[in-house]
Formats: sequence, C-alpha cells, structure tokens
Amino acid sequence: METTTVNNNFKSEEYFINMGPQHPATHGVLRLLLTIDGEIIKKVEPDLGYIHRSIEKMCERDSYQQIVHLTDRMDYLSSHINNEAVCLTVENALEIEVPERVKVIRTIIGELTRLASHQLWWGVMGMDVGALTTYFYGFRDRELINDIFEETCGARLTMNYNIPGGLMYDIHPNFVKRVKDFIAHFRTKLPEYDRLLTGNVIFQKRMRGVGILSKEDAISFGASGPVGRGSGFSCDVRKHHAYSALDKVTFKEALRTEGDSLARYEVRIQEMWESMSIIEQLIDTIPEGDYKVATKAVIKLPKGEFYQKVETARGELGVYVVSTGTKNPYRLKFRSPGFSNLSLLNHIAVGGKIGDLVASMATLDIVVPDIDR
Amino acid sequence: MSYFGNIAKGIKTLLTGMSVTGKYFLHSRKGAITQQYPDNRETLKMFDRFRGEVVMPHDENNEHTCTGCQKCEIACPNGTIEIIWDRQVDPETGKKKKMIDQHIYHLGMCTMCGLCIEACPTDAILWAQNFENSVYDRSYLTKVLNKPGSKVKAGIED
Amino acid sequence: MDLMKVIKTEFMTNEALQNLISSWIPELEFNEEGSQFLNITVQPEQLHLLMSQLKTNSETNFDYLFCLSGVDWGKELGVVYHLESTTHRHIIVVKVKTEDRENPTLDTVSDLWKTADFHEREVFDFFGIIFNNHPNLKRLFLTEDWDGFPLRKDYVDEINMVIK
Amino acid sequence: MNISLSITKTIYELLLGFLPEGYEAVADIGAMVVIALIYLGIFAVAGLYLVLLERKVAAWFQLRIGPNRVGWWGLLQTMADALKLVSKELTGTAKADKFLYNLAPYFVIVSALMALAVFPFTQEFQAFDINIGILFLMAISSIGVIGILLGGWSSNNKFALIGAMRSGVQTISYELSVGLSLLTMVLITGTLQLSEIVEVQKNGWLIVQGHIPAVIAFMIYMIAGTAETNRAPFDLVEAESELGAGFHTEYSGMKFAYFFLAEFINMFIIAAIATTVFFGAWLSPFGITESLPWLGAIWFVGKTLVLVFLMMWFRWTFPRLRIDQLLTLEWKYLLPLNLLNLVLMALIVWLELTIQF
Repeated sequence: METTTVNNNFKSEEYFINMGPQHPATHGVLRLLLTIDGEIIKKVEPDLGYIHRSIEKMCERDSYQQIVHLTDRMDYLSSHINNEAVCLTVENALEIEVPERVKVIRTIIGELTRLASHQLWWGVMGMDVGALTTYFYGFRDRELINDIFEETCGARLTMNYNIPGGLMYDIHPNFVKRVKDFIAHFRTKLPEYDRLLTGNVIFQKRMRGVGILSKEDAISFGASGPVGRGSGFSCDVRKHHAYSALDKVTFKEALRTEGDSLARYEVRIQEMWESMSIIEQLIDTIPEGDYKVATKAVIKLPKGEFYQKVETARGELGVYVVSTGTKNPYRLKFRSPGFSNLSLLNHIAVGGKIGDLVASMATLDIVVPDIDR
Repeated sequence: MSYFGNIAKGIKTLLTGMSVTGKYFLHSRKGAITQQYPDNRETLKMFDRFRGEVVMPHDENNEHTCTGCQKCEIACPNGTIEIIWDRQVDPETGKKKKMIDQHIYHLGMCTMCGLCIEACPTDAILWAQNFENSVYDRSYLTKVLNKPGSKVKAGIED
Repeated sequence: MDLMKVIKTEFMTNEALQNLISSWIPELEFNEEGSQFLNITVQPEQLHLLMSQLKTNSETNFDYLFCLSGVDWGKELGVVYHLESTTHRHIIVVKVKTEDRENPTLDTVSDLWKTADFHEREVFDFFGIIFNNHPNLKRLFLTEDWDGFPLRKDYVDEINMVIK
Repeated sequence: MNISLSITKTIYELLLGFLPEGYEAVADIGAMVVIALIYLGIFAVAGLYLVLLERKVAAWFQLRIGPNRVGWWGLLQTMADALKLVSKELTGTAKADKFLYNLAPYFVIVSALMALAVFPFTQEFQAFDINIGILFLMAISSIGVIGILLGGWSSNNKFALIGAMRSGVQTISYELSVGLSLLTMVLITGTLQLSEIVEVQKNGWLIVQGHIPAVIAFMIYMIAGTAETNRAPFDLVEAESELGAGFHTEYSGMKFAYFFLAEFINMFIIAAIATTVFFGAWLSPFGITESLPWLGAIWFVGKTLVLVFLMMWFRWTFPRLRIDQLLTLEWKYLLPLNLLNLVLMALIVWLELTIQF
C-alpha cells in the first residue's frame, strides 16, 4: 500500500487518533494509539493497564483455594477453564489423582464454556463488522449455556466451580438433560450462523485477506488458540498436552493455513462443532463416583516449580507456580493468551484501513481483563 | 462471465442472510427472548444453587448453628466475613465456650465464590437466592447475619 | 490434513537435551529437581548466545516462547523462559538471574521471539529489569511516573496493598 | 397540466376570502407558509414514528420486543425521546468552529424537509409540482451531505472528521447511481415532472412497463439510495464500531436530534422517490380504488413503508462495507451496470417493447 505522491500539495500527513479506552470496538478498557494516514493505519500501539488488578501479586498472599476464584476474573468468558488450570497445577503438585467423574465433568463444562465464549465472540464479531443482529442470536444461544451453569455451579459467569481436588458440588440432576437439549438446539442454530454471516458476500470481502499472520510470525508472537490455528500453527493444548478427560475423546484440531481474519473466524466456527462433538462423546458416560477428593484445609505445595497449560477459548493459558513449601505461592505467573495475541495486533493491522483494524481485532477475540491481569 | 457470476452469487448470499432474519421477523411474536424483568417477578425463580447472598438460617427458637469457629472468615479471599466473638459460659454445661456476638457479612465486598459455605463445618451459613441487592447507601450492604438475641443450637460443636 | 504431517516427532529427552546443550556452553547448570521440565540456569552474559542457539539449532528448534516470567528470588532478580519446540514438541526452561537489584540488566530476546517484546515490557514494568537492545522498553501497564516495581518482594504500598 | 396544484390553490382561495382586495401576494405567501407548516407538522411526527418503526422492526428481527413502556405498545416512546432531547443541554467542543458547527444540523434537516414538497401523495395533495421534479429531488438530496461535512469538520474531532470525509466520498459516488437509475426510468416517461410520471403510470407501473431493465434500475436505485442515506450496510459515516458515532460525535440535544430525524426523513424520501418512479405513486394496483382518490395517500404511504421496511431489513442483516469496497461497488459494479442498463432501456423504449396495459 505504498502511496507515492508526486505533487507536494497532496502530500498526506500522519496523525494520531486515540481509540479507546472507551470505544465500542475495543471491548473493554483497552486504549489503542493509532497513527493514521488518511484511512490507512501506520502504527498501532496498545496502552494497557486500565483495569490491571495485579492478580499475580494478590495470589502471593492468598491460599491456593482462594487463588482459584481470582482466575474467574481474568478471562471471564472462559472462567471454568481458568479455574481448572489452577486446580490442575495444585493437583499435579500434590500428586492428587482426581476421580474420573471429576475429569469428565470438568471437560464437559470446559467445552460448554468454550462454546459460550465463541457464541459471544460470534455475536460481537458480527457487531464489529456492522451486522448488529448477530449479537442477539449469539446471546440467545449463550443464555442456554449460562442457564446450565447457573443451575449446576450457582453462577453464570464467574463460576468458581472447581476446587483443588475436584468440584465444589456434584452436577445438578438436570444437568445431563439440559446439556443434551442444548446440543440438539445448537446443532440446528449453528448452520444459521453460517447462513447469516459466514456466507455473506460483504462479510467475506471484509474478512478475506485482512490481517494476515504467517505461521512463522504466529509462532514467534506466541499466538495461541484460534489465532495461532488460523495461521496453521498447531497449538491446541488439548491435543498436545491433553488434560482432564480430553485424552479419551476424539476431535479434530481446527486448522487453517490462510492466516487471515476469515481463517480465524472459520477456526472458531469449526471449534464450536468440535466442542459439541466432545460433549456428546462424554455426556452419556459420566462415570459414577465422588465429585472431589478430600484435601487438607491448608494446602501447602512442595518446594519446586510447577507449570500447567490449558486451552481456554482464547488460547493457551499457562500457570507457572514457584513454591517454597508454604501455603502461599512464592510467585505465580499467568501466561494469558490474550496478552500474546494482542502483541501481534500492530503486526497484522499496519497497512490496513480502520475497518480492517476493527475486523482483525474482533478475530483476535480480546478480553481485556485477560490482558490486564 | 465471472463478473456477472460474482454479482449473482453475491446477491444470492445476501438473500440467504435476509431469509434468516426474515424468518425470525415472522416468528417474532412468540420467539422473543426478552425477559421483562420487573414485570415477571412472580414467575422469575432462581435456581436453587444460585449464589445471591450469604445468609444464616435460624430456626423457630431463634437458634442458628454457628459456633464461631471462624473457618469462613479464614476461607474468604476478600475479608468479606468478620466474626466478633467472645468466650461465654455455656448455661447448660457450665463450661466456657466460644460464642459469636456478631457474624458480619460485607455484601459489597463479596465475590460470590462460595468458599465460606464450603468451609463451614456446621452448615451455619447458606446461599440465598435473592438477587435484588441494590441499595441506596453502601453501608446497607454490611449485614449482621445472626439475628439479635439468637444463640447457637444446643449440641453443635465444631 | 497435510499440516499434521509436517510435525516431526524427533522428540528429545531431557537427558539428550542436556548433553547437547552442555556441549555448546559448558558453564550451564542443569536441574530437574522440583520441576517437570529440564531447567537450565545461565549467566546473564551468555543468555543471548544460548537462546539464539536454542532457537536456531535444528535439533532443538525451540521456536515457541510460551511463557516469560520475571521472578524475584529474594536476593536476586531473574527471568524464567519457558520454551517449546513446535516441531519436536519438547519443552525446556531457561533461568537467568542477576544479583544487581539497583540496576538489573539482561539481554533482550525480543529479536528472537517477537512475543518477548510485550512480555519483557511487562517484566520491566513489574520487576524493573532492564533489557538491553529492547526496541521499545517502557512501562506497559503502569503509568510512566509510577514509583517502584510492584511485583518485587520488597515493594511496599501501605495504602493500596491489603496484606492478610 | 396543473391538476395537482389544487391543495395550494384551495388554501390560497381560502386565504383570499379573508383578505381585502389587492392582497393576492399576501395570500400567495400565506398559502405557502400554511403548507410549509402543515408539512413540517406532519413530517416531524412521521419522522418520529419512523424512528419508532425502525426500533420495533429491529427488535423483531433480533428476537426482542422493542419499546413497549411509554404509551400503549410503546407508541409514545419517540415522542418522549424527542422531549428529552429538546430539554437537554447543548454541549460542544471548545475549539469547534461555532458558526459552522451550529449551522450544520439545519443544513441537513432543511434539505431533507425541502425534498418532501414535490411528492404527489395523491392527485391533489402535492405542494409544489415543478416540471423538473426529479432533478430537484436529486439536487436537494445532495445538499444534505454538505451539512454532514460541515458538522464533521467543524466539531474539531478526528473521529467526526473521518466520518465526514467518508460521507463526502460516499455521497459523491452514489449520487451518480441514483441519478442514472432514475434517468433510466425517465426514458420511459419522457418527463421529469412527478405528476406526469404518475400520469404515465396509469398504463401500468413503470417497474412493470420497463420490466427487466426497470427491475435492475430499481435494485441499483435501492442500493445507491441506501448508501445516500448513510444507512447500514453503508453506514461508514457513523460506523459505530469504528468511529464511535462518526460525524455527529460531538452533537448533543436537539442538534443531534436534527441529524437523527433527517436520517429517517431521508430514508422516507428515498423510498418515496422509488414509489413515485417505480411503483406508481398513489395509483392503486389494477386501479381498484380509482373511484376514491383520497385513498391514494394510503397507497402512497403503504408502498413507501414497504420500501422503508426493505431498507430496515438490509440494515439489520448485513455487515458494513469497508470504504474501499464501498467505492469498488459503485465504480466497478453499479456504474457500469447502470450505463449498460440505460442503453438497454433506450433500446426497449425505441423498439416499443415496454409492457402497456
């Protein structure tokens, strides 16, 4: 997009524009400093920290049970998977073997969380490119999942259902039926998503070839989740480092090689199909048994370092715990997917238009509390 | 003639999209998912596990089961619960026993994580399904969970 | 999908990795105690050399820096790099420590992994570790005039920090 | 042929009856003022109800209920909104060009209202029947963009400026398609006067008379017309997710309401032009209600509302185009097709292949 100007009278001038912290497209309090030449973006500089709560520092004073609920408030759209990451770290460190039932339930709810997150993303994605109705269709289906969560976990968003050693309580008796009803419902609604938005010629034009991220760059930028997989980077933690009951199910890792916004979009749509298939494989065979194993009231991790990665709806969440053998972690670092994914925004947005920036940012699926932990 | 082919294909995809919204438009009468909240208060029932606020159930003799063990206070990540207690002579056994004076619950600081209720050995505190917690002053959010004059149920030990 | 075929399974065990890496730079400390990965402790001067070797060597090929964390070890400040190879799927942890708490300086790896750009800014923000040759080293989350580095163990803020 | 001046004439004669001899000029001006006031009253309210309709239709597309609190079925909702906007404080940026900043909303609303004058709602109910009706409409509808440009530029906000510049680019481009697609139909009618265009359609609506090229012209007209009114999928001027609110970011209170109302009146105008030119204005299908001339207004408004609904349907279904795609659509697709269509229509008229009843 090189614009060479012969006549100096028409020489364009770069200017700054402040996108956010209050802006409809930044989905939260993210501030982007844009350097623009007309409509063409020359530089994007994210300015973070508007809602940084220093969760990592708070973790250093909290017990391991209490840390779990803080992770709800990082990436609130995949709160259950965040909880699971911390619980798995603690369980692995203590070498607790949780019952099969817990593993299966965790996986089912984790996949439901992923579905709910992608549904919300789809709705917001449509809204970012100007199709306002998608928002409501996405939310309609997400409400059903939230109802399942509310019935079993007691909360719709920040569930805190996992505890180190298992689950806070057993699943609700209605859980299995509700999940099955939901899957049956959503199998009819997901094709509608495609008909309304994916196939739309305007949408295709807006997304195809926009915000291209090559595979090498995706790896180098530490992109994970659908962002990495849209570029052909096979980074599904569920495949490569299976946890909970994910080693018992078969599913296809959604991969695209194009690396543009449309590829990232399609990866998420395919992931919704795969998540539904994972749930269907597990929902009928939830093993009987306890929903938790007893842990000590005060959990002390052995001296050492522990790392656990899980696949949230946004990508790879890593929990790095340095323990000195006390009841609090010495240092706890969350490697959040959104942080790495945001760092590549400048790379993919430069040279595009303002509309392209909004579209590619929507496909990065940024949740700001995940970045500002 | 891919030029005209593209136009035809494009128009077809646009019409497909319009058929989706059009279908919902025609079924809008019964398909609406709006909950008209203050109007549907009678029928709106929360799930029984819904975490609205922490309450302490009292029985008909104004007795609760809180022994003042403070496990909930320790479990709480945010300092939501404060228990003011002292040792009093139990009138039945004659021994000195830990008794709560006030079980203070700061709803404004609560994140509804549920750790206190998990931690409680005597099930003295429970979740209530009330979700209409808005008040005009922040100080109303600080609640004393044990009722005035209440005492611990006989035979409850931690 | 033919993408799956690209992934070679030349997985190297921790032992093999240790033998290979110690042949490059002899003064490295290897440690597997208390961690599920192989830990390498490297001197700050050799950090960049080791990292570029780890990335470019075709046998190790650690091209995916998935976690970069600053740690305050009490006496020293340090950075922990978690590396994974997307082709061989082995994982390694590299640690680097510096005892200079006043003016801790390490080499940047952002020229090797672009993700380190943001992660190193985060570490600079919270631990005050200065990365040489970093393209844009300035505060990321906190304001420019923030006093101190909050994730250090000796950081005190009596107003905002609630200590239990 | 001056059949449709009778509403003006009626009022003029009424006024003349009150006034002494020799005051014809006063009566003339008085009649104009009265008609202007009537139109202003009708269309201010109609605009508000269009807003309500839009909100209701949007709600139905989106599985919602829509406004239903103020008045029965929410019918007074937009009235209440308008009252609120009237009572709001007018804020603005400190460094705005005050004169142009205040002028811009009036530009937009006045040009929108002016266009209403020429529509033949029924045979009699037409305020101003000039012989260059269509030309007048096209001219007036492109004045509105000056208001948008002024508003965006003078409010000293970068988002508003980007919005305004987009608006300029967009309107200049799509003006062509609107003009050419109407010109295609003028080939059949042979006149620019709206009343005569209606007269011609007594032999069948123009979309039937002109069949294939007329349908193509209608589709192009609808696309370009939607773009003219800056509505989704061409709402780059406002582009909520990109520019916040676009050109009217810095406007508040009644000044914002003028922009808002003008958008809806413009939508009505675009649909009304289509009704007049393609769908026989106040003529009923197959002449079923020709014996009751006053029913024409209902037919006119009914047809217009169907087209307005179509535009709403577009808005609530399609994603927004990007600015370069917007121009690609116009210059690479609509314009060549339009020119081709014009030739086709000329051929059809020349060979007398039009369908006449």
